[in-house]
Amino acid sequence: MNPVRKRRLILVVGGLVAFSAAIGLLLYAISSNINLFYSPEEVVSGEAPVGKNMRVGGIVADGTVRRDSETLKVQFDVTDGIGTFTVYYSGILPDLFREGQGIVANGMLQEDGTFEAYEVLAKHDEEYTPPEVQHALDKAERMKALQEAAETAG
Amino acid sequence: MQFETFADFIAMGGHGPYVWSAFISGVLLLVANTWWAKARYNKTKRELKALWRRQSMQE
Amino acid sequence: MSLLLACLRREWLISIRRPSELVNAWFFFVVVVSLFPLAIAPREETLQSMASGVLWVAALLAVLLSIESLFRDDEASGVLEQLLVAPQEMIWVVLAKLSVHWLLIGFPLVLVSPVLAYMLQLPPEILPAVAYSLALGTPSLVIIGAIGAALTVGLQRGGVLLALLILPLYVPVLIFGAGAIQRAMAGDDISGVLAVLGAILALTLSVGPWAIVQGLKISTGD
Amino acid sequence: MSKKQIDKQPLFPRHFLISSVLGLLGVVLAFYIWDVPLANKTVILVASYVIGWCFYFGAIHRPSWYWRTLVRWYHQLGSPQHFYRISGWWLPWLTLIAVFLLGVGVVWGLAFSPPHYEQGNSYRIIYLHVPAASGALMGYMAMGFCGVVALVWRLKMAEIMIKAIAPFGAVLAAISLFSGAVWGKPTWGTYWVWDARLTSMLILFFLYLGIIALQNAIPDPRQAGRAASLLAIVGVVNVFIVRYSVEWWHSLHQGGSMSLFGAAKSQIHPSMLWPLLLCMFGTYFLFAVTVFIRARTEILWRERRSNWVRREVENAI
Repeated sequence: MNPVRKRRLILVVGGLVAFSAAIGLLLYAISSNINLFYSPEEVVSGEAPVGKNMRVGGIVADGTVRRDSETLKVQFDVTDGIGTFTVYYSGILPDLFREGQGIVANGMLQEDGTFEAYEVLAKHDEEYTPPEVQHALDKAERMKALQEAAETAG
Repeated sequence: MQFETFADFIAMGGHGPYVWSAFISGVLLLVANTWWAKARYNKTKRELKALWRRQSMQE
Repeated sequence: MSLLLACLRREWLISIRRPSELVNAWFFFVVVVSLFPLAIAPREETLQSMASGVLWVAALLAVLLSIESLFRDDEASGVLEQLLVAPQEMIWVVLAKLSVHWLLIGFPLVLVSPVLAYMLQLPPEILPAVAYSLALGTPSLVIIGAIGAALTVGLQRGGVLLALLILPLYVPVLIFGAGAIQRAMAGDDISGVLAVLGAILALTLSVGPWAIVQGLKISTGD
Repeated sequence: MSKKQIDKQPLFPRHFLISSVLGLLGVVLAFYIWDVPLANKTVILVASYVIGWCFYFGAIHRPSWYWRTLVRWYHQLGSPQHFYRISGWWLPWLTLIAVFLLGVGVVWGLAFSPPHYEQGNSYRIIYLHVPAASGALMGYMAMGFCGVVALVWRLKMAEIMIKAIAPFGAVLAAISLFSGAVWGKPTWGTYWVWDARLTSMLILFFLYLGIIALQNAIPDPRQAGRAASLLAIVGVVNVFIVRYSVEWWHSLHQGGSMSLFGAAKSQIHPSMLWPLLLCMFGTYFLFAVTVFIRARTEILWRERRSNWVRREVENAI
């Protein structure tokens, strides 16, 4: 092989090696859970580490929001239908925060399985619906839930 | 029409300042940009004509 | 291989003949980092919380300032056009330039960074993480910056333009570089972030030299 | 290939059948892993499969026609004179459509579409914000595409296009940033979050500025065009990386992904979707209008020494 071609071959092979190395490293990074986000299921099952800054997300369970009348302290349960855990937070909640709303909380998991949040963000959902429609949807969902409850009871 | 009166329309249920500042600045930018492009086009044409006139006078 | 070695030798000799430019870049890094504790209240927690950002932004600016001269002299003396006659060979020249530049500018920053990190009150066990993140990140900074330097090589007052072109492209490296230090401070495993930095480096290595040669060809009016 | 040989070719050669089956498998796979609403992906995937099938079938049996058409398009696309003539004819109609769509869309969105069930009336900013953001993104992608074409085939028109797209792209990015900030205040409670989308849009804005600055700094138009092409390509890669890097980085300390559970179940009620679609298409048409005007300006200036430009300008009075 003449030297020019040989050098060109080295270049092409080198480029390909570097490119595949990039992909391999990325795959490794993804597998090592660079994104410290945990769902309630993972929190309850003990997959989430205790005492480290992390992010959890889920739905605020109905009827669990309790506010302290004196201070800004608030507690509520976050659920994904499988696991549920309690979040403690002290501060002003976003306007869109309510029961049944998806939230993302930053904070630390405590020894007793509760979550101490320093920041709570309401999930800005991508559903754009006018009030009447949302009302109807909610009603339909409630009817369905009642029906299911009746069926299981009966 | 979602609004009863014109004042309601301007107020936007308390969100008026946000909605209107966004829309007015946005539409102004869009119009200004298009107008500016068109002005550049006309100016280029004028410049070309002046260029050719100068050239023909030199000849 | 003898070609690459010859190029490396040439770049090395040219660079160390003018030590003032190298020393300027090193001092820039050290001075900028040590200005920050003077500008803010030098409390331990304040310094710690901003150390990652300060170190990385200073390193980024030091590389950016030094990279402007990467092709300047070769272009002024006409060597660049001679080299570009054979573009396949040019890529080796570029690789040699990048390696020498990193060795003389980037690597000293890596070496001195633990000292500066210590001055910013970072705990000693974090210092290796600082050095690792800079060691993996600065080569990418050099390669990406060289693309901008190649595009602006023939221009007067290319410095500000270079910053405008290149700084947005530096954002990913900055994010993960500073992120590695922050994670190390939170006591987490940083291998994932370092892997991403390595991936960015591999990607810039595989595509960057080609883009640099293209940029040089464009700037010299081929 | 002689006429006889073509006749001998079976209607569905083996490679065609194999590719059809492979394509079908690809469609099925995409159907399972693509995270968009069912109706959308059904339409898109089936349509693209059928179109691809037709193209392939045609390419087997009438290869020369495809080739001739492609060559013709290539020459027409690459010819500034041709573009100038065609765009001159299209421009008034495009302007009309853009003004109509934007006018109807904006009035509908502001006055007639219902308020949002949670955000009230502040959500109306969406009719400005989303079209601007998507226009800025699409403009950048188009610039990257033109950059590849300009560097590989050295088409003059591709360079002109990059120069024509950049200013309006920057304006759209600025609009989406500003309107997004104003929208963020009543909904999130803050003007600015270092969220993945916001940050990548900011970087996009900077990249647009960089491309404009680079073009203005280089005196020679061809050289400027090619330099901008290279920068546009590098920038496209960068935008993707920034998008994902911010998403990852942000999970490390603060911030919140606003579309965490989004994608698959995102839905907009028809009473809001229609004005939004009108505004989006209106913006795209306006984009085309400004790109055409700027490209025509650039063509006139670059080709000022040619006869056709002289005829065109002198006769236009």
